[in-house]
Amino acid sequence: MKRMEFALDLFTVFTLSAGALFFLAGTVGLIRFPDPLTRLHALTKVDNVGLGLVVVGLIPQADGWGAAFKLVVVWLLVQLSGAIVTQLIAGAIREWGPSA
Amino acid sequence: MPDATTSGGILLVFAIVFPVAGVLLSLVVGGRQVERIALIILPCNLILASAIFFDLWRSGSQLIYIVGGWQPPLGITLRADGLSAAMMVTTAVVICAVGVFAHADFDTRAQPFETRAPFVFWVLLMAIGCAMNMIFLGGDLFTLYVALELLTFAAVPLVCLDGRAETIQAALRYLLFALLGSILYLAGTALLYGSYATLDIVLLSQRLRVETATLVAAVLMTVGLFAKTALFPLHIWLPPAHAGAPASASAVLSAIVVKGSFFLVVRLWFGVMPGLLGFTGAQLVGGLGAGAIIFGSVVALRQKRLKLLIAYSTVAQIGYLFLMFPLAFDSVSSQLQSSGALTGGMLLAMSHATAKAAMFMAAGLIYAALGHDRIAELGGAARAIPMTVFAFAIGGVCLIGLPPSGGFLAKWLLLDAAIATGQWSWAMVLLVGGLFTAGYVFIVVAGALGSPHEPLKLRVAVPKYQEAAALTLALLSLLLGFVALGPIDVLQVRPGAMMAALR
Amino acid sequence: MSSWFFADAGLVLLVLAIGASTIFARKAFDAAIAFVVYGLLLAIAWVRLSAIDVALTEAAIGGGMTGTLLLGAVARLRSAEPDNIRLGLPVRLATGFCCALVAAGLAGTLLLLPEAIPTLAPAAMENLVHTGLGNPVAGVLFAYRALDTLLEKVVLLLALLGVWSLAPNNAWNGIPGLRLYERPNSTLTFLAQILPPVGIVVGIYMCWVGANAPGGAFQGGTILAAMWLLVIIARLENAPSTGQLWLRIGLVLGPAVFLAAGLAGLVSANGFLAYPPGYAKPFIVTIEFALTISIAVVLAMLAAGPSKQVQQE
Amino acid sequence: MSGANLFGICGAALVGLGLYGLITNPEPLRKILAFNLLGTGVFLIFGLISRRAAAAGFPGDPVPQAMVITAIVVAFAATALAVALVLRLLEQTGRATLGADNPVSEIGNP
Repeated sequence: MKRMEFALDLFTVFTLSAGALFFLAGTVGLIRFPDPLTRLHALTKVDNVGLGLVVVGLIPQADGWGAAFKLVVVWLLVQLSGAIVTQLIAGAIREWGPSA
Repeated sequence: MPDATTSGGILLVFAIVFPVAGVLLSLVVGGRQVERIALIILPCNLILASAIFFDLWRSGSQLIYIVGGWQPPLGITLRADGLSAAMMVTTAVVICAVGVFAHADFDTRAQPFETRAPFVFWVLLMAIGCAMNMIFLGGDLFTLYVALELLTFAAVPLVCLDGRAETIQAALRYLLFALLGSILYLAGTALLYGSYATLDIVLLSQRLRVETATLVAAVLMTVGLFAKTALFPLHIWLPPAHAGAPASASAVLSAIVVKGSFFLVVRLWFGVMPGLLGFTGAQLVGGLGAGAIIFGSVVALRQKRLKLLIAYSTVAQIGYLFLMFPLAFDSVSSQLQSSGALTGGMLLAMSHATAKAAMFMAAGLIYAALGHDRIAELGGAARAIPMTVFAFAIGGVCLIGLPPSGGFLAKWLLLDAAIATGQWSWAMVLLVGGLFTAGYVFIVVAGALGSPHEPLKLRVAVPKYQEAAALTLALLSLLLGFVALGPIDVLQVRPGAMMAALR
Repeated sequence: MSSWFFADAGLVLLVLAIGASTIFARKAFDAAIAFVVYGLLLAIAWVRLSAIDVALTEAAIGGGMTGTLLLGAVARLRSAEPDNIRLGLPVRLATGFCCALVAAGLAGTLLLLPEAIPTLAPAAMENLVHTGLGNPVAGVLFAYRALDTLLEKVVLLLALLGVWSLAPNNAWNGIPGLRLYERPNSTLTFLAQILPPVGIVVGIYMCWVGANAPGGAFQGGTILAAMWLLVIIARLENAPSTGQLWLRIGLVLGPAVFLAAGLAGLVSANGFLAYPPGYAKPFIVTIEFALTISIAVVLAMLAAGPSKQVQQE
Repeated sequence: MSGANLFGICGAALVGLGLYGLITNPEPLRKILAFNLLGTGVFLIFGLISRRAAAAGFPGDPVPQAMVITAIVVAFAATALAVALVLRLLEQTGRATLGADNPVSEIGNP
């Protein structure tokens, strides 16, 4: 039993670190990429994966199935809003140009 | 011994529930009925206030209501002492008179559908009644914060009810000052809670220690309340806001609303921390008051428009209210004494409320009748609308402080305190301020008594009931001096526990 | 000093930096964006202060709703003539010095608070059994200090009335002028079709768990308001005209139920805003549900602004 | 120094920042932003005070927390009203400024 817990903890540490790395990469992309569209690309692609890893890593630590379910819902909602907001921003850029 | 709900305590609950119910009902029932609802709620409010007043007078002890049965410090207590009862009655009277006066401008049944300004006006008038009752009765500093915000949100839209750009600017400026004031007040309550784990006024007064956090809290709260009361030099929002509003709204704003935050200053310093202000602090507050009197009066004398003159007069009269701080300071116990000076100050607040409301109403009528309010062209007004000009003059008499007005009695009490404590300089300020007031009232009244350059033609006939409302308030302020013969002792009814803490 | 201390210090520095940028940013738009970020960071700060209820409220209302409001205003203010009155450098320096003094004084005062820590936490926890609630914050809001909460609802209504009062005379009881897109935007329409069912469930859940866990009427109501605004902005539904009876009833429902329950206490319990022994929880949950609806309506209408056009009959 | 104290100091600093912005920034909308910053600073002071109860073995004092929730809602209402005023001013005058410090002489009567 102890072993199992240790393995799960290790798994969490690994996935959280990986997730954090993705977030870092996304942030760097947001700052360093040249134009709004590529920045958006970096931000959303990397954040979705990053948050996904964080959520997956936290599920073993969650307090029962309910909490795990909520974590997944959080991830799905962020995916949805990220996708939509990216679309909207990109649409605005196409309509009014990057400076708007 | 913890406080318990007293027999008349339920009246305090009704004084808050009634106007809240009126506001809620008005929103649902709709605009055309709102005036009727207000004309039921406002007199009920007056009856309740009078009932509380007479209960206090008869029993000589305060009314208490423990809300929800939760004793402070966890729960909230409503308390009515002499100060709150007297202020409640004054407020209720003025609001009722404004209710009568406002029918001409805000008749909700004039149109077959709900109209903007009347609907908003009547709901906000009830809300102001509610907020003021809460401020007078609230026994907990955070409840008082919510009450202050209630008052702000009820008052600001009244400023720009007619929707002109200047008034919207004035309202925005007023709102920003009021918000700054309440957030500073809130910061003070945070520090007090952190030091004593209670915000109940009586419990605080018993637990209070002189230490840094308490002093900082007191300063923050006081500065915040000064901004809301428009005490010099934080007065710049007041003249445009009060002068630009419709006459009925100006009357409420100038007579009632500024008294809300003023009352909290009094509660704070006389009720919660009478020993904290110290000699220098009291002199400083008095100095700001004196500054307000001089500045407000001088600027009022230079105004060309009647409503602006009255608004600047409010700035000056607010200054008077703060003169009671140095005069109530007892150098032996180094505490603020709740004695003659406090009674005088509160009486001044009450007579200013009635007189100023009457003067703004009269100014509104003059404007409606003549089509302008340029002071230089008021000639003939006294002949054309004598009752209106008479009401204005009586209000002025009260502001100047001639006998037998409430202003006279109040200034007498303040002068008495100044002589008793040997503070002659404040007596000088009182007298010089009175001369200034006489000056600007005289300019207006003399102008109105003069003969017109060309025959005066009234644009509209002034309704009798409006003149009656203004005149009633003016006469009340005149007769307020006679309270010396009777119920003035009520002002001395204090929470028992607080008195014990003072000794 | 634990590692948490350094994490907190980092968070505080970030909050201060973003906060400063809302003040010093050149463009109002940047400042408003910074403010939204600031609100979210602040929510994390509240979690670190073990105040989950406040964190939720701050994220939903402080960051989200206020941010939306300010961003919307900034977008419309772009057409405004720039304002060139700037205070001179000496004045700004002097003001900055005074403000720094105030901040330093306040910080010093906080550090010098008495060692003995007075608190009402034990009393609040002990009495919680009488309310049947599990969340002490809900206990404070709806039992011990219910009067504050009731009055604060009236404050919200008055603010809405104030906003409405800024409508032109002929547009009274018209439709709020919330109009971000000239024509329906397919992406947004998609979101407005799929998100609200989820949001409504989450909002009601928030309100429901509020009795025993962090959450409650404010947080739930804000989510519902956001869903409604989304539907309006995506132009799936028009904003309602402000004179509609169902809207007005929705506005006052919460405060009215609260007031009625308070008055019922005069008869069925030992006073105004007291709940009958043993029945406190059903009373409070009923009040919370009614309040959630009213808060949702008020917040959405506050964000939608005064009415702009007269309703077509 | 505990972590809670850090947030208290942060609150005090935010009060200073907000005050500065409120006084020096001429644009009303920026003043409203500054007021919100000032408000959150004061709320954080409540947070510190609530958190101090941790010494007595509680996660936090719920009373200041409830007060902050009430105050956040009130601050939002204030922001909404202020923003509505600014936008109305913009509609009427094409600009959103508070004008000179003493615009009273132009104020007429309704």
